[in-house]
Amino acid sequence: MKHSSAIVTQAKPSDQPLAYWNPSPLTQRRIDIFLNNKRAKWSLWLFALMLTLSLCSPIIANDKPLVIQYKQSFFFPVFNAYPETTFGGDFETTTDYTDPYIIALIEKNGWLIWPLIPYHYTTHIRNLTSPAPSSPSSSHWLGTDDQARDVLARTLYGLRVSLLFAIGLTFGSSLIGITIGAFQGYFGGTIDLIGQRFLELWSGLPTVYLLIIISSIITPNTAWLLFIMLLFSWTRLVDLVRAECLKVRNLDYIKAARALGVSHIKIIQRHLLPNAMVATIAYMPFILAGAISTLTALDFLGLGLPPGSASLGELVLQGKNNLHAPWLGLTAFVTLSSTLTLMVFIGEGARDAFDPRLKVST
Amino acid sequence: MWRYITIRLLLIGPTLFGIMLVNFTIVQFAPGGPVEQTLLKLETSQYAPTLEAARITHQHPTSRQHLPQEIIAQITAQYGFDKPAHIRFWLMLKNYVLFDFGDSYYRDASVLSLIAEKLPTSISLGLWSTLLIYLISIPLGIKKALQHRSHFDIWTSTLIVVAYAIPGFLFAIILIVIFAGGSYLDWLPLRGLTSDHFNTLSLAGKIKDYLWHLILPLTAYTIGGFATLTLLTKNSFLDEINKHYVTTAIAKGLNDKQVLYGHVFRNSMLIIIASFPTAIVSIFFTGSLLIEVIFSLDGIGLLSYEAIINRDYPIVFSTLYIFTLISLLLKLLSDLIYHWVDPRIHFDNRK
Amino acid sequence: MSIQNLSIIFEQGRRKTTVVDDINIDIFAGKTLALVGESGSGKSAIASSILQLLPYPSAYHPRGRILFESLDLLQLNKQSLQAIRGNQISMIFQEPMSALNPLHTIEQQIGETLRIHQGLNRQQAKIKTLEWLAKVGISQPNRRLKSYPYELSGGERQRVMIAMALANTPKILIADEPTTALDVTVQKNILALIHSLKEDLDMGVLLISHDLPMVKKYSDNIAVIYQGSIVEQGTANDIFNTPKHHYTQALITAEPPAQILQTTHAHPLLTGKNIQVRFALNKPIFNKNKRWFSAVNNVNIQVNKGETLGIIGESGSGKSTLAMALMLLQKSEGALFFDNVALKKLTPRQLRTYRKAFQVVFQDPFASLSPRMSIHHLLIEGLDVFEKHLSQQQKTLKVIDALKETGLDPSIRHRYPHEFSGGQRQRIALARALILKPKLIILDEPTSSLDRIVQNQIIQLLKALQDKYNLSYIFISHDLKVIQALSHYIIVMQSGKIVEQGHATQVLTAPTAPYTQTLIDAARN
Amino acid sequence: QDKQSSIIHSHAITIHGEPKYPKHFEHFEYAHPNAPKGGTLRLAEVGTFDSVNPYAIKGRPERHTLLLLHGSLLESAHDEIGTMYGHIAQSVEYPLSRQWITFHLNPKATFSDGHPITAHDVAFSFNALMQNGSPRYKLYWADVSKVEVINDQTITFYNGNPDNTELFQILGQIPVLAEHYWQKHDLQKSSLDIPVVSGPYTLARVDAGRRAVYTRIKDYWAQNTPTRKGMFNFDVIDVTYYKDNNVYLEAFKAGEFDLNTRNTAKNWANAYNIAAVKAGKIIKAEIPNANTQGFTGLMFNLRKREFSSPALREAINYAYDFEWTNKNLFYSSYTRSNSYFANSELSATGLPSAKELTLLKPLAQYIPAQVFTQAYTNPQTQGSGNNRENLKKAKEILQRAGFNVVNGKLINPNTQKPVTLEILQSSTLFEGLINPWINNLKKLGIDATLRVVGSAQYISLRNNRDFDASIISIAPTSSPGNEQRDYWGSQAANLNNSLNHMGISNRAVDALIEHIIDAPSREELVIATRALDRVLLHSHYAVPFHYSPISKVAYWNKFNFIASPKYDYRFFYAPHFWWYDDKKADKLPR
Ligand SMILES: Nc1ncnc2c1ncn2[C@@H]1O[C@H](COP(=O)(O)OP(=O)(O)OP(=O)(O)O)[C@@H](O)[C@H]1O
Ligand SMILES: Nc1ncnc2c1ncn2[C@@H]1O[C@H](COP(=O)(O)OP(=O)(O)OP(=O)(O)O)[C@@H](O)[C@H]1O
Ligand SMILES: [Mg+2]
Ligand SMILES: [Mg+2]
Repeated sequence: MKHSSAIVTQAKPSDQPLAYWNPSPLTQRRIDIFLNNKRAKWSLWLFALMLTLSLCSPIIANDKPLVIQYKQSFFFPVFNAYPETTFGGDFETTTDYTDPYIIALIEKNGWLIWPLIPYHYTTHIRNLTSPAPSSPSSSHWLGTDDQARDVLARTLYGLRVSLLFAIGLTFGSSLIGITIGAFQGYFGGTIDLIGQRFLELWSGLPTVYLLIIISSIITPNTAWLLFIMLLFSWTRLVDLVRAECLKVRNLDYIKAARALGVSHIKIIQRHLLPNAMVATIAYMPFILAGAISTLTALDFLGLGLPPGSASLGELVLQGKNNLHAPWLGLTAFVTLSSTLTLMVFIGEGARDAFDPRLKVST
Repeated sequence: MWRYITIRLLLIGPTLFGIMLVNFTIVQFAPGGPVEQTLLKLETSQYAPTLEAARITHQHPTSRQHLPQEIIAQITAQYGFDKPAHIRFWLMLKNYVLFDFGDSYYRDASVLSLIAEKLPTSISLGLWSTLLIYLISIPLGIKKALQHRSHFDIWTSTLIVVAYAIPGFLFAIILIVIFAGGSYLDWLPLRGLTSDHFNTLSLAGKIKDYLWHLILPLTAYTIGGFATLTLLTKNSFLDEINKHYVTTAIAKGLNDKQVLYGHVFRNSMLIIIASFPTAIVSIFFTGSLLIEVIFSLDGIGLLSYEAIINRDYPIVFSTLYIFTLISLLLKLLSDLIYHWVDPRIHFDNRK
Repeated sequence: MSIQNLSIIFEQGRRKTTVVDDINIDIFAGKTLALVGESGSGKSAIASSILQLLPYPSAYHPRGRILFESLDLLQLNKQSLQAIRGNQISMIFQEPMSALNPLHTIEQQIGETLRIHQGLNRQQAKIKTLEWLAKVGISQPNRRLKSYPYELSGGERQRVMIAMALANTPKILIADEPTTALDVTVQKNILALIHSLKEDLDMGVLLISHDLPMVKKYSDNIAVIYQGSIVEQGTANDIFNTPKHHYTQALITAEPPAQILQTTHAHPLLTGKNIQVRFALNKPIFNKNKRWFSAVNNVNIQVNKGETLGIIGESGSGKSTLAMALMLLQKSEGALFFDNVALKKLTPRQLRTYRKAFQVVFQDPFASLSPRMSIHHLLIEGLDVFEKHLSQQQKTLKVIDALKETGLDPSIRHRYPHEFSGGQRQRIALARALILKPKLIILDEPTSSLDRIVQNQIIQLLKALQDKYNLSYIFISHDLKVIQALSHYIIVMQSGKIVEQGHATQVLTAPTAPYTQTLIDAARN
Repeated sequence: QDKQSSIIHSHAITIHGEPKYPKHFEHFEYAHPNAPKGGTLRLAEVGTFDSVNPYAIKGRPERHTLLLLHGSLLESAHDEIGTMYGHIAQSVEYPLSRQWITFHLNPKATFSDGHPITAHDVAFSFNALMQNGSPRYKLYWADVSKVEVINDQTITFYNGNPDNTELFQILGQIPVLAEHYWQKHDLQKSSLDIPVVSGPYTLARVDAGRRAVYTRIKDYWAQNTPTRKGMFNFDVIDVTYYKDNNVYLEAFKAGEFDLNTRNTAKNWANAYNIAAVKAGKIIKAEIPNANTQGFTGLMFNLRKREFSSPALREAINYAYDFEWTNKNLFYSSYTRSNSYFANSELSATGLPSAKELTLLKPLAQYIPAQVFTQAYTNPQTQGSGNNRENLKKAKEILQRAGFNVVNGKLINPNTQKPVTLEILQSSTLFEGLINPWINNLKKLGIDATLRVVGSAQYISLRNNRDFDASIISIAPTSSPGNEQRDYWGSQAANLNNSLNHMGISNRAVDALIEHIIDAPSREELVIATRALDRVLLHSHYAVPFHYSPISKVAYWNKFNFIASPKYDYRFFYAPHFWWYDDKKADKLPR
């Protein structure tokens, strides 16, 4: 036997279970491929940055100061509500820090630190120089919308809602869609026959009416909308995954896996689904974008988020209603398209990383 | 296969029935039916003739009073809502099976004639855009797969994705403002699919006029449509392109085109076929509400949107019935195409 | 053609492997150059690089030239290459099973080369195709025209591949293990065909093979490759008579142990009664009265505990189909008993627990390995199912052991299947079956792509396991020597039927059926 | 008694007083008697149409059908209130008791196909509309007890309810249908057939949903009658439909049509910075009008206990910063309504006059005391967005009424629960106005939200009185009458589909409404209406919004007109009295 024991010992170290995460060489290879793709890498970082920024929007854009020092004590209005009377104002209700009167009161006896963008997405700017929507300026980098609110703050918050909604919807619906598609495609026969009919029935459901009915019972919020949309959006991937599985299930390596006694679930998981990745990864960013525009469409029907909420879709609508204020539509478009482009590039990187036969010189 | 087709055809009935039943049931719970819609219409009198007159002869009292109960009852009866739901459902189903779809609630025109009236617009948009999208996306996707991660690949990806992100209706309006409005260039028509003097034109003139009108709506309608299909094509080609049989094909001395379209295409097409029935149905059915609204087109998209919003149930249910039927058949067809494209595919139980 | 200073490097992620290092060989018109050497030594890689078929840019040539009619193929542009490929130089791939386009019919695949290079129309191409199918010995060529590759047996596919390569009567033929899936008689015919073409048309042949007697008989020159370098080159006679390099010497002397095994009359392990497999013949969807083709026809079969049942027979006689039926991977009629359990009566779940006890090695190892899983994952999968109690580390050690046993370097186990040579894949498939220590293994041509040295090593391994664990094998092979070395009992198949069966000694030394006789005669010469 | 039965024979009917134009007047003042006929007026609408039968309940009729195609017995003038002049009926006869009315038709009157218009046609029209027309007609003419055709030119309607002082006017509005045509066609059906008509135009072309072209009837019988002289001057009126407001505006700017009456404050300020306007090719006209504005405001559902407190409602008004909103969102183009009958003599100003007091005094116990002591004004701010002073006032009002803030929430003393206010809307139209208001309400401790639902659901919620508050408009009327019962009357409060959405149930209001209905003269009517206005305002039933006192009209400069009628009711109707000016038109492109 040619292979010396040296090779074996050489192979050993990577097999030692280590305390910290030690990716298998295959995973390592995938990560390498991904990171070697500069575009994918940068897209991932940028996307992560975007996500973090939008998740932190309450401390980046808020109409409440981060810290107040007033009469020797500290206050954190972003996290706590203080009645105006705390600072010598008139009302026992939560302080409105946009009121110059209050600011003057506080500054007389202390100081305050504002977030980078001193507006919340609901803040109505009082001292506009021209009627809303007013154009971008040094105090409103992206201008204001047609209700005199800061577009940058709204974009940030809108991005948060849109991204969370979209990511939730994308992963949720992909998970369900892929599972169901894979089961139908793999098992075929009655499961496929019945499953497909069920799918037809399901996609025939009157989504709009259901939404109308539900929104007449409850006031929809993001979680609700996410749940409801999840009910209907998973069907998109089923047919693609099913087709792929119908094809792959006849191949020899599936037979081989069955000969090994691997359970159906595992076969689907390990042998079938990686092939369905093609469809999924190509579609993911668009399901995501679709989710964002679904939000818009719902707003359009009056079934979306409660009025006043910030979302990219709402910004697009405003853009349409205020053609003379191109910064509205443009902001929404730039945000949306850059998110999407990032997602597509990340997706391509991921696809490459999982492609066993990638032909790219690095 | 025969057996399978027969079963599938037989199952269309129950499926259709199920869909109709579920829809009918759900719609019963929707707040505000046609009766309320009619009351609303009478009340706001947006179209009520007398108020319209009163607007001119404004000085006069309009005698705006609430509607008495008898009139409401009469309206209720007019829509058949005095009958219990299950009877209405049976009546509906009985007629639908015979392809008798009745009249719209709000207009004295049969549902079929309404659909026929709107269909040309939808087909115009749907057909051309689908053709355009498929004819551009598939070759583009293939080319991108071949040149994976080249500069060409990167900038086309960016381009189609950015195009996808453009909100269609906003884009449509911007197109109109720039190319058809009074502010900048007034080059293209901003409404309809034909000119008013269309009928007087020669055939060539008609075609030209039609295409002339089609430019803007089609641009707005298709702009976002390339991304998914292109990337799907690209990815499925990337998956196939390195397989062993492709090497064999290359070894035979085929050129790139022959390899790609002759060999890889068929193998990677499955996933594209899978998305085809939806695409075809959307040619006729989905349309695009907002594009239709903006270019003042009367298509199926607008028809069904308005039907849903106004609770014009005959239209809602007949379009549902017709298009479900069509899409069920198309789905069967696409399953058969799977088998035709890849004879290894069958729909039996796992062996 | 002259290959000069050629090196080939493969890249996976960060790692670079030099697979072929600075080799020089020449192929002359009208002569056959045989390239022999260890499995995994880079033979196929050299062959592929001639037509620029390696997975560039993950593979590249740091240096070297391949001169063909004074053109350097490595520098040629695409168009010129396309004109040469398949026309002046054509290639028979090592793994015919997966080298054919799965969705094109045989007619399309062969016809295509004819159409593009000879400008034939469809009808002419069809006639030519039929001609070639007959020449490579495919029975009922008319019926096969419309068949898809998956409907053909391994040997049939290989012959289609050969027909495809020869159809344009190229100036140079690269034949990478062209006869591995063929029975001895067919093999002979094919080689004779190539030989006559070589003579008639002055064709140069690069023959890659492990079958040394064949090489001896059909080649003019021989190059021996070992670990990516040519260690010895010369005329066939020189090499066989006076091998210089120690590897050549080892290779030439290696022969499967020629012993005859005695049956022990042990208890039956697997019994198949009246097994029958039919395939629907007419494909068109809308044709009601189906015609059937019986691939396996009323076969009765029995394997005893601790014994090997060898199956030999004509290519296309239904051996693989029978194997699939025995594994319950192919719908069949008839009854199957394993350890007295009626397998067909089991529920799928029960059946799954039995799977550990009988394993299979597919004839086409490439297709049987999931392309997106690493070898490590593929091998460990069976352990995940049946050896749940083992820790991840223990499983890994088992994987490493199995790879070592089959002569593979365990450090390569994180590669994907397509990054191996044909012989390596065969051994991976084998390792996957062995790792579970089943009671019965069905081996469908498990050693066809292996050089004699490795082959022997595998045979020894199988025997050792049989002795140690009382394993049973069903061993399908065209290589009578290997069969002889392993089998206690042999059945001979032709056209889906068993034409002869009996103890190995009896069948091999005193065959009664005429088919067996011709087969054994052919093997002797 | 004698006076009651004496019969009036006149060329006009008024509700109160004398008609402005004498018996043989030549033409209306706003019409130019020698206006040249000819030219095309291109109009446009946003929306769609699928019918040219405006009488049926089904279908969406083309918006101009009724105006251009139908002739009525009497015709209103646009510069006075409540007066109608003889048109198809050249004169009327009725007793002062208003028990019946006889119309004498003009013998020259004909339909578009030349058939004379007879009393039989009128009777047919009445009956057909009552039976098969939109249910509105039934309500309209419900009080007619009998119709009698006296001869071809004479028809009498009997009034079954002499209290209904408006009936004659409404009867004058009967669109006259051609019996010979409609006997063959179904009045109940929406249709695109070109009908035989009694108006000045006929349809030349109908493209459902896209375009309707009207052409002037060349030998129109009423060409020179006083009610038509100098009017309806365009040969062709071409109406195009768009489906989107933006596109409509672009089309106007591109010269696709001539007259744009759909201008929002925003567009008015921003959309017309184009060459055509600067060059004077497009005229931007701001035309003041004297129409009563209807009432728009945030109406509370008084049936809910939470909102039964006037103090709370007043405080909510104090939290509304109209001045800021107007300046920052509405381009300062609106005027705040300080009345339910704003922009007219019907609105209450200052303290009540002596005559009003005679009506109000007896009802004093049902009336807020401020009615007698204060003139009503809405709270005002500097428009800086800081309405701290108003909010402090609101707080004071609330405290006086027993409301207290506990844990940052305003507690209602009646229910002991925090005050919440859900504003129900069917569109986001007023969102910009509501959101800052909600923010202000927070400072008072009121948890207000905006809820937008689809229109169908909106109607059912509102009609089931399942809402806190909603922004609702009440149609304007210059001559209030019995409809006021439906708006504010206590009987209507209990009816689900009445227009008394707020559920006002107040004896004083009821009594004042009766005064309005019974008012013998315009003067009395005005007094009673003002008194009602005061009571409604001071009860703080609703928070009044705003109105625009001008019509914003943009048109391509190729038309002439002498004056706009005083009472234009937001609806600027060029076909009536504009005419085409060839010379101006030549200067325009195309
Ligand atoms: N795509 C690849 N990436 C990395 N290594 C590869 C790749 N393809 C082949 N190899 C390695 O290159 C070496 C030579 O492979 P090659 O297929 O040429 O062997 P071979 O001589 O034909 O062997 P066999 O007789 O088993 O077919 C092998 O060790 C194999 O593992
Ligand atoms: N799916 C199928 N449809 C139709 N015919 C098939 C199918 N699979 C195999 N066959 C036919 O069945 C016969 C037996 O095939 P099988 O693969 O069992 O042969 P084999 O004995 O293994 O041959 P080889 O030695 O060449 O591998 C062949 O003639 C083949 O063409
Ligand atoms: Mg090889
Ligand atoms: Mg075989």
